[in-house]
Amino acid sequence: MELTQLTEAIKTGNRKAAGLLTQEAIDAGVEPKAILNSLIEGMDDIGARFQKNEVFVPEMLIAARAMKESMVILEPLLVAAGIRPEFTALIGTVQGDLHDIGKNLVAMMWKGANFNVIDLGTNVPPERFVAAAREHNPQIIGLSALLTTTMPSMKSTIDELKAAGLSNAKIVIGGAPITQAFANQIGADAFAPDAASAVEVARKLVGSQSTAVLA
Amino acid sequence: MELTQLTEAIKTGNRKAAGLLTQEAIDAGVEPKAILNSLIEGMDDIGARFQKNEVFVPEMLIAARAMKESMVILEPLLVAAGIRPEFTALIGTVQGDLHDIGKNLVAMMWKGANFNVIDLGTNVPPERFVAAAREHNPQIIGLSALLTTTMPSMKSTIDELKAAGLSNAKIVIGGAPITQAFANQIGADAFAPDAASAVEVARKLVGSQSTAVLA
Amino acid sequence: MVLGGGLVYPELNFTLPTMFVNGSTMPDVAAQYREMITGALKRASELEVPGLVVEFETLPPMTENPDWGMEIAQILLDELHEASVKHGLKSVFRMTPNDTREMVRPPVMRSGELWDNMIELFDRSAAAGAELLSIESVGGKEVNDEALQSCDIGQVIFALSVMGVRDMRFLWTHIAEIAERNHVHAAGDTACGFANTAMVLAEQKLIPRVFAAVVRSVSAVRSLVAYECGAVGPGKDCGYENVILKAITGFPMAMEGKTAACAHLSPVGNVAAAACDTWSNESVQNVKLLGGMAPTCYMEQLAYDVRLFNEANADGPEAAAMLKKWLVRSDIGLDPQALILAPASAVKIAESIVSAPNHYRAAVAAGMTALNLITDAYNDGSLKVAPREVCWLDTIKEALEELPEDESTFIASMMDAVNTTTFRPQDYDLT
Amino acid sequence: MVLGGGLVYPELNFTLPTMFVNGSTMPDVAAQYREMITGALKRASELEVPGLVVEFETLPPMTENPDWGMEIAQILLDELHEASVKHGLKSVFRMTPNDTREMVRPPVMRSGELWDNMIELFDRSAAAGAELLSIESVGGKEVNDEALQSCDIGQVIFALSVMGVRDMRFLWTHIAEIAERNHVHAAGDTACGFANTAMVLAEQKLIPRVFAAVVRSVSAVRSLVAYECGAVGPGKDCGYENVILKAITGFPMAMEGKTAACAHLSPVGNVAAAACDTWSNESVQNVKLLGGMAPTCYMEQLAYDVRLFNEANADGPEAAAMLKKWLVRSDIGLDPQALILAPASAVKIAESIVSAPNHYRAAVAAGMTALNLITDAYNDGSLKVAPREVCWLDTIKEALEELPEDESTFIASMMDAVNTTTFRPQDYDLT
Ligand SMILES: [Zn+2]
Ligand SMILES: [Zn+2]
Ligand SMILES: [Zn+2]
Repeated sequence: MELTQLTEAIKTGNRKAAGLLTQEAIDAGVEPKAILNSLIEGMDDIGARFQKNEVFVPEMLIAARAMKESMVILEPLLVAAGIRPEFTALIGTVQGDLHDIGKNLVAMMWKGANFNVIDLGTNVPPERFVAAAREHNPQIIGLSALLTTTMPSMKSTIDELKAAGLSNAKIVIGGAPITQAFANQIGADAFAPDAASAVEVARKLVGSQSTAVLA
Repeated sequence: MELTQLTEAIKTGNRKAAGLLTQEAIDAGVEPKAILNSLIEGMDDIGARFQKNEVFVPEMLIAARAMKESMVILEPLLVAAGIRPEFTALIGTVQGDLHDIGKNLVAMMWKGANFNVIDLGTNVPPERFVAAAREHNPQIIGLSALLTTTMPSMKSTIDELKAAGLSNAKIVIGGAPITQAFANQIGADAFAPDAASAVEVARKLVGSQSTAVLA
Repeated sequence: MVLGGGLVYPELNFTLPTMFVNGSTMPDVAAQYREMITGALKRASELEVPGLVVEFETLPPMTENPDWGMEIAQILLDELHEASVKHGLKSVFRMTPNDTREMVRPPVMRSGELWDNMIELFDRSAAAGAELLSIESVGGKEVNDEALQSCDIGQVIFALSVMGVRDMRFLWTHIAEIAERNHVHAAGDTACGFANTAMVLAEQKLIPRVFAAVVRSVSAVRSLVAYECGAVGPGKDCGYENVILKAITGFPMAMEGKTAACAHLSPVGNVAAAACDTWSNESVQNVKLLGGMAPTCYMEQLAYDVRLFNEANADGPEAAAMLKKWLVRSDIGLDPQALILAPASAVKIAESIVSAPNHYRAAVAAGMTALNLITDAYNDGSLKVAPREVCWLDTIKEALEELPEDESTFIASMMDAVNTTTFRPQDYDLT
Repeated sequence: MVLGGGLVYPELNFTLPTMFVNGSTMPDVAAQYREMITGALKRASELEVPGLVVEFETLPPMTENPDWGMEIAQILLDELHEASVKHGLKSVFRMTPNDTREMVRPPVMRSGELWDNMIELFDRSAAAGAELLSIESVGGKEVNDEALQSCDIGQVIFALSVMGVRDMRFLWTHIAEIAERNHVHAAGDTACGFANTAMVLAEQKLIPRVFAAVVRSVSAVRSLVAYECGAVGPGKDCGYENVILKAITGFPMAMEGKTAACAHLSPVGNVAAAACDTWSNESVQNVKLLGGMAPTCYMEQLAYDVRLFNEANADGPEAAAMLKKWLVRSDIGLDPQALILAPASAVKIAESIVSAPNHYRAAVAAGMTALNLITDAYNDGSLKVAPREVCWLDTIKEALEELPEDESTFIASMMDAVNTTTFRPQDYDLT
C-alpha cells in the first residue's frame, strides 16, 4: 500500500483518515518503522510551513492530533519493536509564575519534534523539577517565566538541579523578559526567543543530527 | 570689623569686594579661621540655594571665584596656622570617555564643600588613577562615564585601585547611564545621580559631620 | 481631576526589574518603587501635565501578602500626596491587585486564602485612598488558553461569555461593594489574559490576526460585566475592548497604544487613542535608559502624547474629530483588530451586544459583527488580510453559525467539548 | 525613497548596552548590532513603514579602528539589503562616525592619526553604500563647555561662530568631497555637544532655560556651515536647530522629540515634529523591555508617530498645518526653547542669520532674535518663564549688546578672555 496517503492525512490534520490508513498499513504488513516515518514526514511538512509562517498553531495542533490518532494504534507495535523517542524533555513554568501558553507551545513543538515531553505545568518549585529530572532522566529541561520577578526562580531552579548532580540535562529558558545575556548569567545552556525556535535550540543542545525527526 | 559684609560678597559673587574685605579683615587682626568661616558661610548659603534650584551653576561659579579671590590672600595665613582642607578627592572621566561637563560640575561642587579636589581630566586610564591615588592619598575617588561602552572602564579602574591596595579611598561613580545597581555590581562605594547630590554622597562616605563645611 | 470630562490624562504604570519579591527583598522592592514614582512625578511636574493617573498593578506575592502590597501602595500614595502639595500635581491612584486565584490549579475562584488575601488588599487599599479599583480577572482563562491555541471560537465564547461573565459577576459584586463602602470607584476590568494574549499570539504569527480580532470583539461582553455590577470607569488601560464598552456605557476609559510598546507590540498603536480618557504605557520595568529610568522616559512620552490630544480637543469637536480620523485611518487598513477597534466599528459591535437577549448571544453577535466588518473591508479592498488568513474568515464564520441559539444547549455541548479538569465547574455555577 | 518629498519616514538609531568595544569583544559587538537591526527591521516590515532611515553612529573605538566600524556598517547594510529583497522594505543608511579628534587634549583637529582614521571611515562607508554622511562635530567645544557653565553668551558665540564655523568649514569640505567622489550625500551636522548639552543642563535646572534657548538659536549659525560646504540634508536628528536651517536652506531635516526620551528628556517633545522629514528616536541601548528589545519597541513607536504625520499630510496642506499647529502650541507656552523652535520663530531667526554680514554677526543676531521672541512672549503672557530665570533675560541681552560690531575686535577680546590652553589656535586659524 501507498503511505503517501497517510502522510497527507497528517499534513491536513485528517484525524479519521489517519487512524484508518494506519490500521490499513498495519494490516497490509507494512513495517511499523516505515509507518512511523510516513507520519514524521507529514509532521515535518507542516512544521516547516509553520516555521515559514505559512500556517498557524491550530493547523499544527490538528496535525498533531491526527498523528496521535495514528500513534494510539501504532505505539504497541513500536514498543514491541523497541522503537521509542530518542530524547526526553521536561518543561515547566517556574515557581511564582502562572503563565501557561508559551510553555504549552514549546511543549507542542517539542512533541512534534519526537521528544518525549513531560509537562510539569506552571508555578513549579525547584524541588519538583529536581524530582522529575531524577525520575525521567531528560536530555532537555525547559524553564519558562513571564514575570521579571520570577526570572530569579530560573536561577534557583538551575542551581538546585546542578546541586543535585543533574547537570547532564541541558537547560533552555524562555519567556517575554528573557534574553541571551540572562541565560548566560544564570548558567542556562540556551535561550529560545520563541516557540518556533525552541525546536532548533533543543535539537542543537542534544546534538541531534536530524533536521526534522518528528513523531 | 564685621565679617557679614564678606559673607555677603561671597554670596553675591562680588570678587573685588571679597578680596578687599579679606585684606581688611586680616589687617584688622581678625583670626584667619574666623575669616575662613565667613567665606564658608557665604558658600553654604549659595550652595543651599543651588540645591533648592533657586540659583544656577553660573551663580555658584562666581561665588566660587569670589571665594578664590579671598583664598589667594588668606591661604598663606591658613597654611601658617596649619588649617587645611580635611579631605582630598580625586576625580576623572574614565578611559575611552571624553565627557567633561558632568565631571567638572562635580569637581566644582566638591571644591565648594571644602574638598581638596584633584581633577585628572577625561579619558583617564586606570593606571593614572592608581598613580594619582598613591600621590595624593584621597579619601574620595570620583569616576565619571557617559557611554555604555566606557562603563566597564569603571570596573577596571576600581579593580586596579583595589589590586594596588588603595581600597581605603571611597569610590563614587556617576554619569547618564549609571545606576545604583551598576555601582553595587562593580564594587563602587556609592552612586551620585547628579552633581548636586555628589556633595551629600561624598560627605556621607567620609563621615563628615558638617552639613556644609565649605571653603 | 475629572476623568472623562474632555481632557485626556496620562496614566503611568511601572514594574520591577529582574528581582525576587519576598520578605528579605521587600526593602529593595520598596526602594525600587520609590525611585520609580519620584522620578516619574518629578518629570510629570516639570512637564506640567494637567493631572496624572498612577496605576499600581501588584505582582503576585504582593496580593498573596497584603501587607507587602499595602507597603508599596502607601509609598505611592505618599509620593502622590507630596507632589500635590509641593508642585500642585493633581493625581489619581489606581490599585490593581494581581488576580492570584489561579496560583492553584484548578483555580479556586470564590473562597480560600488566595481569595481572602486579594479581597483584603482591595479593601485596605481603598481605605488608604486608592480612588480607582481594577483587576485583570482570570475566570475562564482555564479554557480560553487552549481555545486560543486551537482557534476554536465556540470554546472562546464559552470561556468568555459563560465562565468569564459568571466569574466577573461574582468578583465585581464584591469589588463594587468595597468601593462603595470606602467611597472610591470601582473602575473596570480588562480581557488582558484573553484578548491581549490572542493579539500578542497573532503578532507573533502563531494564530491568525482575524481570529484575534474576533476574540477582542467577543471579549467586550465579558469586560462589560464590571459595569453591570457597578463599575464606573475608567476601564483598565490594556482592555482594548474599552472602546466598545465606552460606546455602551458612556463611562470614561483608559487606553494604551504605541506608547505601550515597552510592554507589548501591537497593531493598534494609533487607533487605540481615538477613544481614550487616559492614555497609558501599560507597564515598563525600572531599567536604565540613556535618558533616565524607563518609567521617567515613558512619563515624558505620555505627557507629550496627551498634550497633542488635548490641543486638538481645545479647538473644538470638529478639530478633535479630525485628529481622531487620522489616528483611526493610520491603522485600520493594515490590521483587522485595528479595524474593529475604530470607534465607528465599536458602535456597531456595541449595538449587536446590547440587542442580544443574554451574554452568550451577545458574544456570538459581537463575534459575527466583527467578522462581517472585517470581511466587508477585505472585500472592498480597504483592509489588507494576509493570504494565509483569508480562509479563516470562512472558518470562523461557519463556526459561529453552527453555535446553537439556546444558551443551555451551548453550555451542555461545551461541557462535553472542553477539558473540564482545568477548572472547578461549581465556581462557575456549572454543576 | 525621496527624503523631503512630503512623506515623513522613521529614522532609527541604536547603541550597545554596557560592554567594552575592543578586539576581543568585537564578535559580541557584531552580534548585538545584528540582533538590533534584525529585530527592528522585522517590526518595520510588519508595520509596513513607507521606508526607513537607519543611522549608525559609531562609538569612539569604531572610528579609531575603521575596520571595526566597517564591520558593523557592513552588517547593517547587508540586513537592510536583505529586508529590501525579502520584504520590499525601502531604506536609507546614514553613517555617522563619532568625532574622535578630542581624544587628545588639546584636540588636534586637522591632521594626525585620529583625523586620518575618521576620514578613512567616512570614505570606506560611503564606498560601501552609506547614502547619507553625518557627524556630530566638536570643533569649539573646548571653549563652549566652560562657557555654558558660566552662562557666558559671548564665549558661546566665540565657540560656535568663530571656532565651530572654522572647524566645520574645514571638516565639511572634506566630507562633501568624499560624498561627491562616492556618489552619496553629505547630509548634515548637529550642535549636539553645544546646544543639546545646554538643553540637558537646563532640564537639570543647572543653567537657565532661557540661556539654553539662546544657545540653540546661535548654534544654527555653526550647523549651517555644513550646507554652505555642500551638504544637502537631511540634517542630523539631534540638531534641534534644524528647523532654522530648513527655513534657510529648504533641505529636508531629521528631527527628534518625545520618542527620543530614551536618549534624553526634552522640553520640545512635540514642537520638534512640526518640521520633520524623518522622525528619530536619537539612540536607544539594546536592553530588554517586556515588549521586546528596546530598539524594536522604539521602531514601533516611531512607525506610529510617522503614520499620524503622514495621515495629516495626506489630507492636504491645511490639514497638515492644523496638526503642526497643535504640535507647536502644545509646547511653546511652557518652555523658551520650544518657543524659538516653532517654525514661525525659526523663520525670524533664519532671516536674522541670512541678513548678517558674517557668521559672527549672524550669531549675535540669532541670539538677539531668540531673546526678543522669548522676552515678548513672556511679556504678553504667552510664555511661562520661571521667576529665577527672569533676570537672565536682561543679563543675556546686556551681554549681547556689549559685543563689538567688528569680528576681529571680538576675536581679539575673546582670545584674552577664554582659556586658550584648551585648544590649538592654529587649528582655528587663530594665530
Ligand atoms: Zn494587561
Ligand atoms: Zn497593565
Ligand atoms: Zn546627538
